[in-house]
Amino acid sequence: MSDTKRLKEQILAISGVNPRKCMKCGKCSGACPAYDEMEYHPHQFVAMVEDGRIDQLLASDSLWMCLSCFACVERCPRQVEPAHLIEGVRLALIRQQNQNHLHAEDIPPKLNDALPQQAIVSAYRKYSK
Amino acid sequence: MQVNEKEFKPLIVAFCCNWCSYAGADLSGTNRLNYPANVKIIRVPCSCRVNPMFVLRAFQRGADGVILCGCHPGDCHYTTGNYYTRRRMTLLFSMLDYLGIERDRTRVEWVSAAEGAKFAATMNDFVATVTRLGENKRLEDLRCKKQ
Amino acid sequence: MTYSYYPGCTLKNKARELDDYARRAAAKLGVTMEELPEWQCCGGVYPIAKDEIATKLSSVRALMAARDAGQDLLTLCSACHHVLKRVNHDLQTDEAVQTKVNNYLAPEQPYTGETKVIHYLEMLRDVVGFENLKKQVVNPLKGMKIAPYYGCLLLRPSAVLAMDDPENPAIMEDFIKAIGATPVAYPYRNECCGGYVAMEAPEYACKRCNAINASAASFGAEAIITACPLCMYNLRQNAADPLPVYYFTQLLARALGVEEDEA
Amino acid sequence: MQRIGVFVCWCGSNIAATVDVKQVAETLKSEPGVVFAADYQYMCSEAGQNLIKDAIRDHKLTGVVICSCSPRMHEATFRKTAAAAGLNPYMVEIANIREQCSWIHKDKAVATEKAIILGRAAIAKVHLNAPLTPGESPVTKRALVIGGGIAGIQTALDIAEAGFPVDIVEKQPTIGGKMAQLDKTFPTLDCAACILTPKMVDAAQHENIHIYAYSEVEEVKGFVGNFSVTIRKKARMVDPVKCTGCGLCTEKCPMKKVPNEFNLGMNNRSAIYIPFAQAVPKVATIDPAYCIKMKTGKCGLCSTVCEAGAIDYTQQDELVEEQYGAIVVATGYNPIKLDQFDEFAYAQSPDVITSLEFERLTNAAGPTAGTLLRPSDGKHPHTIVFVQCVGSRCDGGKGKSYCSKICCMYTAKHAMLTREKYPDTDVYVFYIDVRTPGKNFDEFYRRAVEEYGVHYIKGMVGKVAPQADGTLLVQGSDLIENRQLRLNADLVVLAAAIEPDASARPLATKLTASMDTNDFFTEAHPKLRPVESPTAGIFLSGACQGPKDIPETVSQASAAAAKVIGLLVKDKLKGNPCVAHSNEMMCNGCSSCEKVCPYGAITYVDKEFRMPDRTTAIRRVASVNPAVCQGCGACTVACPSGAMDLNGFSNSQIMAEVDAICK
Repeated sequence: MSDTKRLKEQILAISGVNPRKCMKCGKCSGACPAYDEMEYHPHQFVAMVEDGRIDQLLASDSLWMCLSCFACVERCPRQVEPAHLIEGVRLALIRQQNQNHLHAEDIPPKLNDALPQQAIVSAYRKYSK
Repeated sequence: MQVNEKEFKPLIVAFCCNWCSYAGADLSGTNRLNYPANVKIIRVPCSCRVNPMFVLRAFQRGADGVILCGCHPGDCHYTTGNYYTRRRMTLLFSMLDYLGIERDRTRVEWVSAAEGAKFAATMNDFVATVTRLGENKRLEDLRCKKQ
Repeated sequence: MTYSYYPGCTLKNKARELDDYARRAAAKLGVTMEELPEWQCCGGVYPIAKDEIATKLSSVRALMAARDAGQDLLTLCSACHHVLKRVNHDLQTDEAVQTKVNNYLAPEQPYTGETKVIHYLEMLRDVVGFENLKKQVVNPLKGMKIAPYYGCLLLRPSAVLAMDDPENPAIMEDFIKAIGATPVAYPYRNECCGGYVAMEAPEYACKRCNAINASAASFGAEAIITACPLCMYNLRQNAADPLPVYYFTQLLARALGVEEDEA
Repeated sequence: MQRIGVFVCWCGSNIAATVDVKQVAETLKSEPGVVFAADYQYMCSEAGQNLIKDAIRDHKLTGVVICSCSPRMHEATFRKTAAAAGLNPYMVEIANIREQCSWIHKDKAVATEKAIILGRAAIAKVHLNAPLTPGESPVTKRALVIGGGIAGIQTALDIAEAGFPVDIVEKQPTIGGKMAQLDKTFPTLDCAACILTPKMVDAAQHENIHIYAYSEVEEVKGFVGNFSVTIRKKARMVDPVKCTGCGLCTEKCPMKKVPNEFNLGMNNRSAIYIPFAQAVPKVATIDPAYCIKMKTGKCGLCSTVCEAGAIDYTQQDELVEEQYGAIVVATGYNPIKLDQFDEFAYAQSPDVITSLEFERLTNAAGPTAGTLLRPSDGKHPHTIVFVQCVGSRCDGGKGKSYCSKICCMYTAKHAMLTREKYPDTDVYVFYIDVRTPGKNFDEFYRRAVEEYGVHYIKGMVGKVAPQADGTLLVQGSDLIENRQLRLNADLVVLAAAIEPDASARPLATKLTASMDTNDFFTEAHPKLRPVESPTAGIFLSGACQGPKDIPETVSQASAAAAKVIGLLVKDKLKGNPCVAHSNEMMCNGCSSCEKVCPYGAITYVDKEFRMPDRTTAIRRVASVNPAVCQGCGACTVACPSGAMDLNGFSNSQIMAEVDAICK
């Protein structure tokens, strides 16, 4: 099996998403609050994973822009759950060696007095393994 | 005789009512939805036509599982037939259970004429369940057994 | 009514008032909150990956403790509620998760999602009742125009969270009415505040919060209420010209006349 | 011993590709009683049927087994073939080796083995078949049409024109249905009222048509040719004979704050009302939920002003029973409720409306007298966004999995008409796919784009956010431009999915007509019998069978009428001979069978029997009326003494099949 194929299967297994259910209506990207921050938008994640163009996604900052707010999951008419797929791509990267997006040593300078613990915990959970 | 689970292919007799389930079975064929060949369908006008005798006969002659399919409750072509089926079979199956024919070897399922996918899924599931149980020997009439 | 209560990390620290007011209001309403003896952090975000088990265990421990106490599990922080409710749902519906979790924790009695997870707002609506709450209000917040802010975690995915209509919720609005104030309808009440990007990319969170804050203000809101410490932080720190933001429990305590009890 | 012929069909490659038909024929030839076996490419073709006929004659066959497609497909064909060769048609059995064998299995060896077993089961059954002769029953030469929309009206008119009496049962106070609410119709843009209302009048005036308006079907008994239907005429509190439809009562009624359902609640009507000016019958109806007199006993103003003396506050629902030979279902559709889709803010802003509401807003008889005005402030909207597929093509529980079919075209119509009447308006249509398969349909859509400048945007709207300034911020995907589009609109129109009317499900139960999982009525065959229900004597007209536009609805309505006429011209119907019968020698008169019979086909008679000791005795025994029995077989299982059996599906026949399968 090629690396791309293996990666794709890994992402589909982690996320539990079947991208073939997508009917390419774009409602996810129409709903997405992070749209402007992204190079690749939710509907493109679905199409590109199905297409095997995963390297482009892994190299893009778009990965870190999804807020996991589940607006796309809620509104998708085909129950594709794009946010789950994006998380799958993220994890496919983070779980590789030395691919943590956030490192423990990066955190202290980002802190301020008002920042709730929750922000640190969840950012660390989202960006690192 | 040791039954090898991988090779064992249970014999399933399926009674299907003419109006809903038989049509559902036809639809799963039209849609090319696969289910194992060891399912053999007998057409009856209504699920309530199935006499407990037929079920017993099937087990006696070596069937490993028997399934009845009818219209959904409330949708019976003959208005009330499937309600009789439900009650009769509940009774029969618990008696069979008492005789040692496991509950999972018998089933009543409602499949409408539009549910080709459900028919195939039901048969796949039922065959898998009966396969796990292995060969049925409880009621088998050894005189009927192939030598 | 007695609940097992899961406060979560932030409520013991930066969001102490969310917790404080909730406890005092509950006491006034005759609801007992028994904090779970040994709770652990829920992780802040729900582990979406199908194969993640370890990250769900702390939630399961809390859920199991409530089950063993024979109580429903009360939550307050939106994030904790989201995580606990979804992990519980996994335990109810996903056989693979069930098996793995129970193999790992090996409890005396396997856990399969028996605990009911209930948010403080749901408790007010479904157990206390907003009509009843209204009767117990001593300081109605008359004339105060409040914008409810739900954020994303309380409502979505609605199939699991099942708190309210995910696109047109009413629970906070009804709460605001019950404490005598006027709810302000605005379209961004269920839009994300930016959540955990607050630390990594505050300028990005700013955009989200500005949109929310400006929308609420344009409809005449004088204040925003939330149930989430992170939303609170974002809306206060990352919005230009921010409206005052309160935890809903603070206004509840104020209306019930227990806000100033403790100095 | 029977002399059985076995005929194995290839069905082109449908069967032959996965079943070794030669081997099946060869193997079955050695079964006991089989004297002839053959295979042929298309058994149902004329040549195939001749093969069967010749074999019956040449080999003196007494039974025939056809291994082919489903008996639901060609059982009737092959029975006719047998009859033509002088064999009783009920000596034919089908082994279903296509739908239930070749189409579901891939392995040729497996499929061939199964085909042989299915063939054996059919042979085993035929051994025990007996010639049957169907009884005859008379046909009541009158039809019932349920639903008085364009489908029901067209069906009724066609049947009436052929000379048969028809009754229309309509639950609303007037016939006309959804089409009466529409403004213009695509793709010709002729006015709906102009083409519908003459038909409504034709129906009302036709000597063969009787309209039961404001009525519902209560109970259905009987069977094809002989239905007995109870109709509930709901109390209007107005005598329809006396009422002249002058409308004075509706003007004088002091209760004027009743949401007007004809205008979808966008304006109010009075408690006594006539739905619209062209209503048929044009008779007032009192709405008891709002009528002051009905609620408090005081008022009675309508009664005072009615010169015809038609008002009767004591009127009660009335039940009438009528006999019919055929029933046509024409219950139509409704747009779905949009509770599950409030990302489009339908519940949050009055300026987010459905397409049907838009239809009323542009209709000269609507709440704004045909001027397009925003519901919130009565101002002219300058930017209008149409959203397609709201609830259609939606997986999971929220919406409908199917395409609602009519939305693409009516949205193009709305967009075009808006641009024509208000050229200063910007019109945007968010679409997933534009589906225009119909005569002149795509041309129509292209005109909307090319001539009228409607902006079509490929993508779906994700959120509609009502703004403080009264506009609606529409945020959606523009997939072609790969951007997220944000538009400030004054009006948003949602193309809500359509679903069968809620009355269809309980009606299907009363008719024992089957429905699909979406509550659309199922047709007897999706291609070849599209206007008949699988239940004999029940016919389908219009959107109750699936989403349809007006031209399709009218075609299907006329097709259903043709089928009904074909039935009603017959004087007698051949019944189903596969009915129950009781062996009087075994019957002990216990009444078990009588109790389970859903048709009341079983009665008890006292009969004189010669006993073994040569005395005679009177015994009470069951007797089946073959004209009433439908052949379900419930009685055969209920019978404790085994006296009751079913022709064509006898105990011994089914057991023989079981034995053959389990061999």
